[in-house]
Amino acid sequence: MYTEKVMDHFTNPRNVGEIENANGVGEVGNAKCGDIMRIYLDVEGDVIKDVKFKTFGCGAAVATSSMVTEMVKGKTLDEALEISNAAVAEALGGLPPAKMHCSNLAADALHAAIKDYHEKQEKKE
Amino acid sequence: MYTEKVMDHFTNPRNVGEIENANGVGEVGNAKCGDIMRIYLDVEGDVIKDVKFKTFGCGAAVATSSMVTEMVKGKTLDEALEISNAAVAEALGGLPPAKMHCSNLAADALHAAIKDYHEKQEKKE
Amino acid sequence: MRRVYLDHSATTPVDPEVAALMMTYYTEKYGNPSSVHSFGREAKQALEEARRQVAELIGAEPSEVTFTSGGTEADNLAILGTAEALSKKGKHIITTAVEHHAVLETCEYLEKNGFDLTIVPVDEEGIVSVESVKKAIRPDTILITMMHANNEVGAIQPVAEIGKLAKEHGIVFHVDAVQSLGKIPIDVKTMAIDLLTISSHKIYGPKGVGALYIRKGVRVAPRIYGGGQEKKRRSGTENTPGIIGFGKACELAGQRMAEDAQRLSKLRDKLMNGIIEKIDYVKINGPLGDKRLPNNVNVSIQFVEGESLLLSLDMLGIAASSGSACTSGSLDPSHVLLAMGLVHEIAHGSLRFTLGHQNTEEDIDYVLEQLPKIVDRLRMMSPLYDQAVHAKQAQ
Amino acid sequence: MRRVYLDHSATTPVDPEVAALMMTYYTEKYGNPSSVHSFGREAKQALEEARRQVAELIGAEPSEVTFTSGGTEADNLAILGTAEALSKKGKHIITTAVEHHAVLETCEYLEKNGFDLTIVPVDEEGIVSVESVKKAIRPDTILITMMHANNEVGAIQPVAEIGKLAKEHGIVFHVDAVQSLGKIPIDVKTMAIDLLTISSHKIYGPKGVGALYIRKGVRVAPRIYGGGQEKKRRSGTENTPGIIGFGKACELAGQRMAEDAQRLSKLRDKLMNGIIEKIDYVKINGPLGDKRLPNNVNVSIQFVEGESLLLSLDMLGIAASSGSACTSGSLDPSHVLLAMGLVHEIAHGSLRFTLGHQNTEEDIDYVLEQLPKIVDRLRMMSPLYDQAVHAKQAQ
Ligand SMILES: Cc1ncc(COP(=O)(O)O)c(C=O)c1O
Ligand SMILES: Cc1ncc(COP(=O)(O)O)c(C=O)c1O
Repeated sequence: MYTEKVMDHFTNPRNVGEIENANGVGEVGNAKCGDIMRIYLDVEGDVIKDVKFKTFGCGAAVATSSMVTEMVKGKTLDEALEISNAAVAEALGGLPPAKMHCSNLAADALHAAIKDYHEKQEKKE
Repeated sequence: MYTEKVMDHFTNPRNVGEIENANGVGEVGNAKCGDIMRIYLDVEGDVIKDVKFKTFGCGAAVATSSMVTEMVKGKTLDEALEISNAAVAEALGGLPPAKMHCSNLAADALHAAIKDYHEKQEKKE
Repeated sequence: MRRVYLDHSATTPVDPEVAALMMTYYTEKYGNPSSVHSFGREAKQALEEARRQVAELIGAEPSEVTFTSGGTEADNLAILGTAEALSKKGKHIITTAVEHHAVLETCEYLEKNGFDLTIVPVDEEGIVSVESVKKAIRPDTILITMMHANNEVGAIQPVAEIGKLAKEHGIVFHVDAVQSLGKIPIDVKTMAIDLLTISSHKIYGPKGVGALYIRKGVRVAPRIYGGGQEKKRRSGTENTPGIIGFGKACELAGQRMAEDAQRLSKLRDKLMNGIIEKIDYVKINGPLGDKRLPNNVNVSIQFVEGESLLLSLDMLGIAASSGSACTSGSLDPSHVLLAMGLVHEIAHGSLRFTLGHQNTEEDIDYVLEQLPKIVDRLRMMSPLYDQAVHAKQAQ
Repeated sequence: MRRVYLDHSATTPVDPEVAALMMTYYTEKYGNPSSVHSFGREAKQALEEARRQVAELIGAEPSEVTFTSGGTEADNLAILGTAEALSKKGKHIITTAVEHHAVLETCEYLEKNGFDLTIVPVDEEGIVSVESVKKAIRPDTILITMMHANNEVGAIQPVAEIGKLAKEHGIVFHVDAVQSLGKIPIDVKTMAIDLLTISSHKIYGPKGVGALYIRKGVRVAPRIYGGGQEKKRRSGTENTPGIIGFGKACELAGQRMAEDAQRLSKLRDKLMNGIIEKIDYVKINGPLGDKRLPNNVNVSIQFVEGESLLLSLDMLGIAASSGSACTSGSLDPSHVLLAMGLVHEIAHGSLRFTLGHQNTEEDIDYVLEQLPKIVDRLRMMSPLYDQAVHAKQAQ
């Protein structure tokens, strides 16, 4: 069903947890449909210094969350915005067709977190 | 499918053959439906002295033919007329349901032979 | 690694005795039972012996047993065959909200094709009330189709009472007994059942075999046409090795049922109680005690999702199943759990353990040792758990 | 006693290699392929490997293969599934006079339910002409359903030509290849076949398994509703051990086909020629040479009846079959022989020998030694033989 890479990220997820005083937080999904992903960002300047996640969901949901955090750490916000759900799935060696739609939302959560960061910055200004 | 008795009569049929100058011959069935039974009688006075048969047909057809000849040898014509197809089947320990109708005609052939005997006698008189 | 199979309601291993018997019919006694020769006759004889064994387990006559390719086909034959045979009499069918897809989808197909369907609800334990079935009956009702015991939560339905009701109203009564066969007693006569679906691979027989009991005199139109096997009710060369295996499995089930039920219900309760004790925020789904199949445990574990639980258990060698939508690739979780009133988020976190003949006390201990750790780990990852804990602390 | 099995078109023994593989999936790798855990995954993987093996033997893509419980169910799915999917487009179906009951009875069921049926005749060898199919085509024809090779007389039909015709007219083309699979090459692409029925138990695989090839893009409504297995085309827990056995049998068949065909056609011809030589008043039914399946012998032996022949052969350990009505409990003999123009009395006396992988030259010698004695004995009993001999002497 899942690739080895998915299973690796599910079993040993990278960057699980919260960032206290995160300056960007994004959440997508809802418990009703079985997936919630929340991503915390620590942005300095234009660069993602640290990133963590918490996810309620299936194997694919956990693995994509973990993968996206690995992909963006150290990247600029603009680079991060270019990461799509499909790219995350690809980085994992692919996902089962049924999972491509319902559980492959990690990039969306990332983008939501970046959006949240920008909004917070605007408010500060 | 068939009882041991049926198989015995099929394998070692009694009284196969013709009687030259038989004074009663009966035939039932036709090749189209897959069964023909012909019974030859040698009647002396009122008694069936000898009986033989020839049959084209399935296992049940051969076995019932053989059985009926055994049942009537030495019997009076009146006794022979009392033998039914069902009685022949019973004497064989039963027949498969599908065969009860289509191949269980030996008593009919016997009765036809007795009828033939009577007709021939009438003609003589 | 230890491998603990706790998914017997999905399928069971074939009993070694059954498998050995089948082998003979695959490689030596391989005749087609329709053949006249001795290869055919020996197959035919074994086929009829299997029919007798199956009939005996459900209190039927052998001639009332029609073999099919499984429970799903038998359900289809019962429902669509009755609909075709009786459509002139009426076009209303009654079923329940917790049926297997083999019944629900088939009823819904009929609904799309001019039949009326009433889906009777269940209570929070997953049990149908006789009263609600009674209320659903109309003058044009031709069929009540429902299960004996539920595959997800093990709820045992009051089929004998509903059978009586159906009989009084002259309505054909079909029971899907795929999950109850061999686990609790079934008697088609005293339960007033007209049609009964059973399946081999849930009782240590082979996959791809099942049967429909058709009470003498009840008309069911065939669904598969051809050589006229099974008294024209189901054409196709008979799967003799499979059927013979099913027959043997029924015989063994009859012998083992009482002892297995007693032993497994103890293990079941140990597992349920152990989970409640060791993990907080859990909910047992389905009834307790005698109203529940002796081998079924179903529990919702809040704040975590079913597939994650399954994968984590699987990595430790434990095979279970879940009512999560994510395990089936659909969007909604188990229609059974929803029909029992569970909210989506709780239904998503449900786990089913179904015990079998080979399970031991040690298997249960192993699960009770591993499951809490898994739940802890997943809850650590879950954004919902924080919220709940914070909310509680705030109280 | 020597046992010589010559009824391989009725069914075959399961190859020992196939049976051994199946055993593993009955008792060890018994998971339900829909399950998430490792038991389920290993079953799923083997299932998909089997799909690949089956597809390869017929030149299809794995995704175009839908597993069923056998040839009969696949025929039903093809015909009734097409009828349901396309009934708005038209209601005319074409078939032939020599089809298996699984096709004929199914077509006749549709005829009783508002469809038009044209049954195309065959010539005296049992072969359908492309011309007669062409003539039968109407603007509302939705389906041509016919066999690749005949189960009784081994006649091979011009399916590629008819496939071309069907394609030109935009008509779905269904081919029943139950008897040809593994005996002569099949390529669904070059033969322009849309739907192809195959069955496992005719090619040394297990009974109770078959498949329908459904060309990508061709619509077939399901006949069994439920859990949505087989991409919703055929619900029901997959018979994984059976399917895996079928896959392996296909692989073996592909490897052995050329050699077996060559060897068996020699044995076939030896048997046919031997019978003609040793017994008078006989008639070979069906075509000769390449237009005939390599393993089929069908002969009418005048003045004797088929079942008597079969029983007598059986007592000597020889298993064959016949087109006699008496072997089936019906009144009319084989519809295939009648369609070829045989009169009833000759059709009643027909015998079919179908050779298989394990048959040897010695088996054929044994039949050629015993059969003439049996015929002599039965003819001695037959009132028809006298007449014929007398009539001849009188000439
Ligand atoms: C209650 C119930 N009905 C029907 C079925 C279908 O039976 P089968 O798997 O034999 O097709 C199942 C099993 O999946 C079941 O649990
Ligand atoms: C030509 C043909 N079609 C269909 C079938 C039916 O296949 P099955 O025996 O797998 O149901 C058979 C075999 O009996 C056959 O010979």
